[in-house]
Amino acid sequence: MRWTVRPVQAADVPVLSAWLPASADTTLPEPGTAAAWLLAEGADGACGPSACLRVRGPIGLRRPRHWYHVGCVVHAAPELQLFHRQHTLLLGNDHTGASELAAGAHHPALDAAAQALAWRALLMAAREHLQATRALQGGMVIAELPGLRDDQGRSPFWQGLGRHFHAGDPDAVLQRLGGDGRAQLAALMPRQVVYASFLSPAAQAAMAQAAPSARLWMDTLADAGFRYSHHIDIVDGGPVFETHLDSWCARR
Amino acid sequence: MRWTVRPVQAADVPVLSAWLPASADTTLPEPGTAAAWLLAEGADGACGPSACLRVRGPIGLRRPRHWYHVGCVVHAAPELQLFHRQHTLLLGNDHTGASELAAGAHHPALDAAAQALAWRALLMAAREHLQATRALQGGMVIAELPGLRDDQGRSPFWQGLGRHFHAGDPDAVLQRLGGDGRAQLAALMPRQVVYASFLSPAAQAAMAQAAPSARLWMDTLADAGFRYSHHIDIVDGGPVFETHLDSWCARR
Amino acid sequence: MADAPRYLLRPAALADLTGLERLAGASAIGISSLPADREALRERIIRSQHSFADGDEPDAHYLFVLEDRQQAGALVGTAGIAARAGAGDRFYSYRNEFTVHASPALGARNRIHTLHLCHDLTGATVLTGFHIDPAHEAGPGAQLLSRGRLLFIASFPERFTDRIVSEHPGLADESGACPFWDAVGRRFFHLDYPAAERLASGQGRAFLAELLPQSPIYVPLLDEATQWALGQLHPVAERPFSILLDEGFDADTWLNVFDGGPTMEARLPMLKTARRLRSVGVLPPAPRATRGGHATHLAAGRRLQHWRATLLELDATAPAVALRDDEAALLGLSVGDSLCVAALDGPDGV
Amino acid sequence: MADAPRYLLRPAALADLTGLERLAGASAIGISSLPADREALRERIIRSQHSFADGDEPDAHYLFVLEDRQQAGALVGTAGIAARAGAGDRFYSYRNEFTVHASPALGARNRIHTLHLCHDLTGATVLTGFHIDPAHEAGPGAQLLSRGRLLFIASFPERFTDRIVSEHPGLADESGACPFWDAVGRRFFHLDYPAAERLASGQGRAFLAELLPQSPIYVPLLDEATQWALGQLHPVAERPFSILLDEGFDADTWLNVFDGGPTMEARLPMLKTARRLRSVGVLPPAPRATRGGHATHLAAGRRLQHWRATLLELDATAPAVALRDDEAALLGLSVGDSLCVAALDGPDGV
Repeated sequence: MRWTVRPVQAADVPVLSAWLPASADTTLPEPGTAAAWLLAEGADGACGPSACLRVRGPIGLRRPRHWYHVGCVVHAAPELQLFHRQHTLLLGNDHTGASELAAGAHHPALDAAAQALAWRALLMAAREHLQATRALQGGMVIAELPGLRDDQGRSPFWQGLGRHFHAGDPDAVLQRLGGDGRAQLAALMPRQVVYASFLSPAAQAAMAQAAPSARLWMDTLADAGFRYSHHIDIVDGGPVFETHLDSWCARR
Repeated sequence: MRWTVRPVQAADVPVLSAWLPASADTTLPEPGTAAAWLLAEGADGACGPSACLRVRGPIGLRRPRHWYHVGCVVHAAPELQLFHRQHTLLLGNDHTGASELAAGAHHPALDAAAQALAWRALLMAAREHLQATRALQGGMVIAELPGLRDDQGRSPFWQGLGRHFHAGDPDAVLQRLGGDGRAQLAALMPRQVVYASFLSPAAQAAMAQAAPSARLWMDTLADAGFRYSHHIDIVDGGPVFETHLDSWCARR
Repeated sequence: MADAPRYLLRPAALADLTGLERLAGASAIGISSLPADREALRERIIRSQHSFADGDEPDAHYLFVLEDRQQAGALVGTAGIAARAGAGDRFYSYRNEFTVHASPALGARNRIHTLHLCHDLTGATVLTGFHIDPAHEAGPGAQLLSRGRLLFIASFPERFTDRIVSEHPGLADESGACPFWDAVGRRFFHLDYPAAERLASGQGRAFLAELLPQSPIYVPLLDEATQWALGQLHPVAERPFSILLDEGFDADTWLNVFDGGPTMEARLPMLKTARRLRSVGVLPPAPRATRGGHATHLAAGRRLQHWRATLLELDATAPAVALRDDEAALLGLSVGDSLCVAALDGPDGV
Repeated sequence: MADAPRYLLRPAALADLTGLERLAGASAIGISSLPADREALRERIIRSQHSFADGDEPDAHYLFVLEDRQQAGALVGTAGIAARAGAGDRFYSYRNEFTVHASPALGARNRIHTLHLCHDLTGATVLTGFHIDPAHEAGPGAQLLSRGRLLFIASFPERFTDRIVSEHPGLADESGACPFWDAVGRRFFHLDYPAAERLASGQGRAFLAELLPQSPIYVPLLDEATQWALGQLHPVAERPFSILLDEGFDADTWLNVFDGGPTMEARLPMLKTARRLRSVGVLPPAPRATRGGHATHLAAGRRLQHWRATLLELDATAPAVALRDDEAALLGLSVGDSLCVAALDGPDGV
């Protein structure tokens, strides 16, 4: 199956809204800006709108964006034969100024093979857009992947960390406040380095793990040279992938 | 000019020692281990040993290695039209377990064009070694580049940060204690996040800047897909470049 | 017979507006200074009147004025008490902290000084805005103005906390430039110190402090002049500072986050005025000999309504005291009422 | 005539080795417990003798023993004083710290409790290793053993600091398992608590604490049982803890980094024994009536050589006191010497 990619238009929004999570941004980017909202549909009208992807210009410049940086600390005492590696989490705004590939979503009926091709087509189109607007974009491109959830839709990472600092439902906050909700949640989270070993085993295991539903998108990103940036989402612990825009554009 | 690359042998050490800094490690790696010490010399005996490069297997596992992670923090108050991005430094052991390309050095008479080719040949040979010993290596490969120095050989980064926490000469410490010297210096450095804006302008400017003498080696690494990892050396602020070993091996 | 009491400390009233305006205009720059504009002062007085009437508000703030009875009751000083630091929001300070970094192999042991942004003093009772006419600064009026607040707090402890703090202005020059602000706050705000002060009084201090770095400030990274300025007192505040030091306040632990001035702290029961506080009965007028056992005392009635404090020469141990009619009238007391008194020290106190 | 003094507190001597060994064997587990092995105890005694002879060593450690004179001078308790916490190295504690995290948009204000690894108490004087035979725990012997150290410190202030701290064991079960250690230290050491204690007594506590995380520990991330155990006292230490609480020690600020037990702190001049301390002259034997004005006092001579302390019934205000011959002999005093005394409280003290 072949795909064509074009900007989302006002008429597409009702269709797309049905696939997107309730908290997703459904405004159309203004033309000529760094932002774009791209839609893949079957070539020659083979099938209708099937997957979409948002491109955002430099992020976090008006409203700060937060991630945890996942670091490593070693406690060593050769006298004790002690050598202990620990992961640490530090809240910060490290990806500020990067461009972003965000909120990919697809038609629920799309099968895996078609999805993989659609993601690839969208990613190529996103790269073209970034290249065409290079002067407006950041040096890095990131993509946040949704984190693990359990059967009830709860995030083990949030259960192990965020919940101890905000008793409310983070998804409700994001739905109500959008991007600002994440910043408000960040204001309640630990400000100093947190040792991951203080988290529950389930939360530690969920760090930087993408949801199975995002696997195809993650593979597409990895094929294009995106790599885990050692940053994770503050709510569900999903990994942030990154690449250097210019290296990506230089790839055949 | 064409180069051949072979392991350093005992007979080469006196020649190489003349180019290497006094604190450099000149022991020969044991065969069959993750480590290697590679030497480039002119093919067909055109010229003698001209440049060398060390490969180290997973680092920091017996003696912790330290770097500063360079992060970003945003202080924003829309009510004040305040949006302020700052770099931060956090001491850690983030690259623990990576393999390392270390202590490249070349014959002082080698011209730039020949150097560039020699580095390229050494880097290809290092990749072959890493591939051949893949099971013994880490997932990432890093290369630390020497940082900026002034005319007197002093590091502006150390003058702006380290000096306030250890009055002695760090180069003398490294010369005396080798790799352990860096760990001893790390024990005296700030343990919490440091805002880079508290450093002198010269120190801030030197963060992640490689010495001009390392420019060709840095370009060679960048051509091979290595990128700045947002970590710097604790003494001279030189950048740490990194790549994923498997991605690198997959490149043509 | 002794002279009539010269100084009277009492709650501010709207009639004091002009006098307060004059004092505010003459007052030094500083984070705790009185607002110089008439409307803001009027609001302060009204808020104080509400606080006296109902001390339960989290932002209760009591404003006192000092009258000179020898100048027909002219206002010569003012000072306040905020019942809760931060008034229901966070109250930020820097805490001095010292950590040892050591490397045995290098023979190095360095004691590293850091400033740690903290909320330690949130909710404590704060002594605020001490201003006195320079002509009265060295005399007993300043003692009454400063320590009279401690007498008030100790008399109505249910309205305050056991922990008392007091901020004092840090170093700043005539133009309002402040070395500590320039070295710390300015890196995060790009505002000069007077502009930051205006912001703090408008938006609230917690709002501003929230934008300060959350990690400790490493003092060795500050320039020498700033290191020297840490915890240094602005010369204009020497008198109120030394009175509180004498009371038993500690000045070494906390700094003001904006100007680096010393923030003093104490437990009320440990303070001189609180320890010396006793209750005595009011007797009918009778001669009070001024012999050896007498000392200058802070004295005030025990009723919140019409609270008044002054300085009286009293016997240091007697369980009851004969007040002259003018003294009783000044304090609004009658025979049979009781009086809170606390002795000042001899030479310094009078 | 009153009975002869029952308890005597004095420096430990090598002849006490067997008695100390018996006390150490019976003592509770805890970071400050006495070593149970004879050689280590002998070293402690010798170090203490050096410290009494020359108090300038950074690791000066004074070891005292309590004799029951009614049991022919049997050893029934021991306690010590370390002149400088950390003995020249860092002394680590966790400080309780509270920070407010707020989001106005979410209507959230959370007071977050963190434990902050610090060197705050480095160099302070430490009350160490209090152990008493359970049969004597409730009586005046425990008072003499605990407060006698404060009398000693107050008598020889040049050997100590103004700041006094005292560590008390945290919760641990019979097998030595410690919930705080399991939740914190164990994550970094992979050792059980008794093994960590052995290491700490061998390698030094600073060595071990150096391996603890440098960033604050967020208490909300600890399991509930551990949160509850923070700063909780091991039941065996209730008596020495409550004596020091009564003295005026604060127990809310610092925790032991290994077992989470409360580390108490105070300024010497604020403590009951130091405030009540006075010097009285020794008079020749004469009847001492036990009338209303009398109270039980800690009493000791003023000379470091042959320092002895006991409990005496004395007049609470008299400038001099008639000692019986047996009392004078017990304390090693003669007529004309002076005596440091400090009153205990009535019912609790006797």
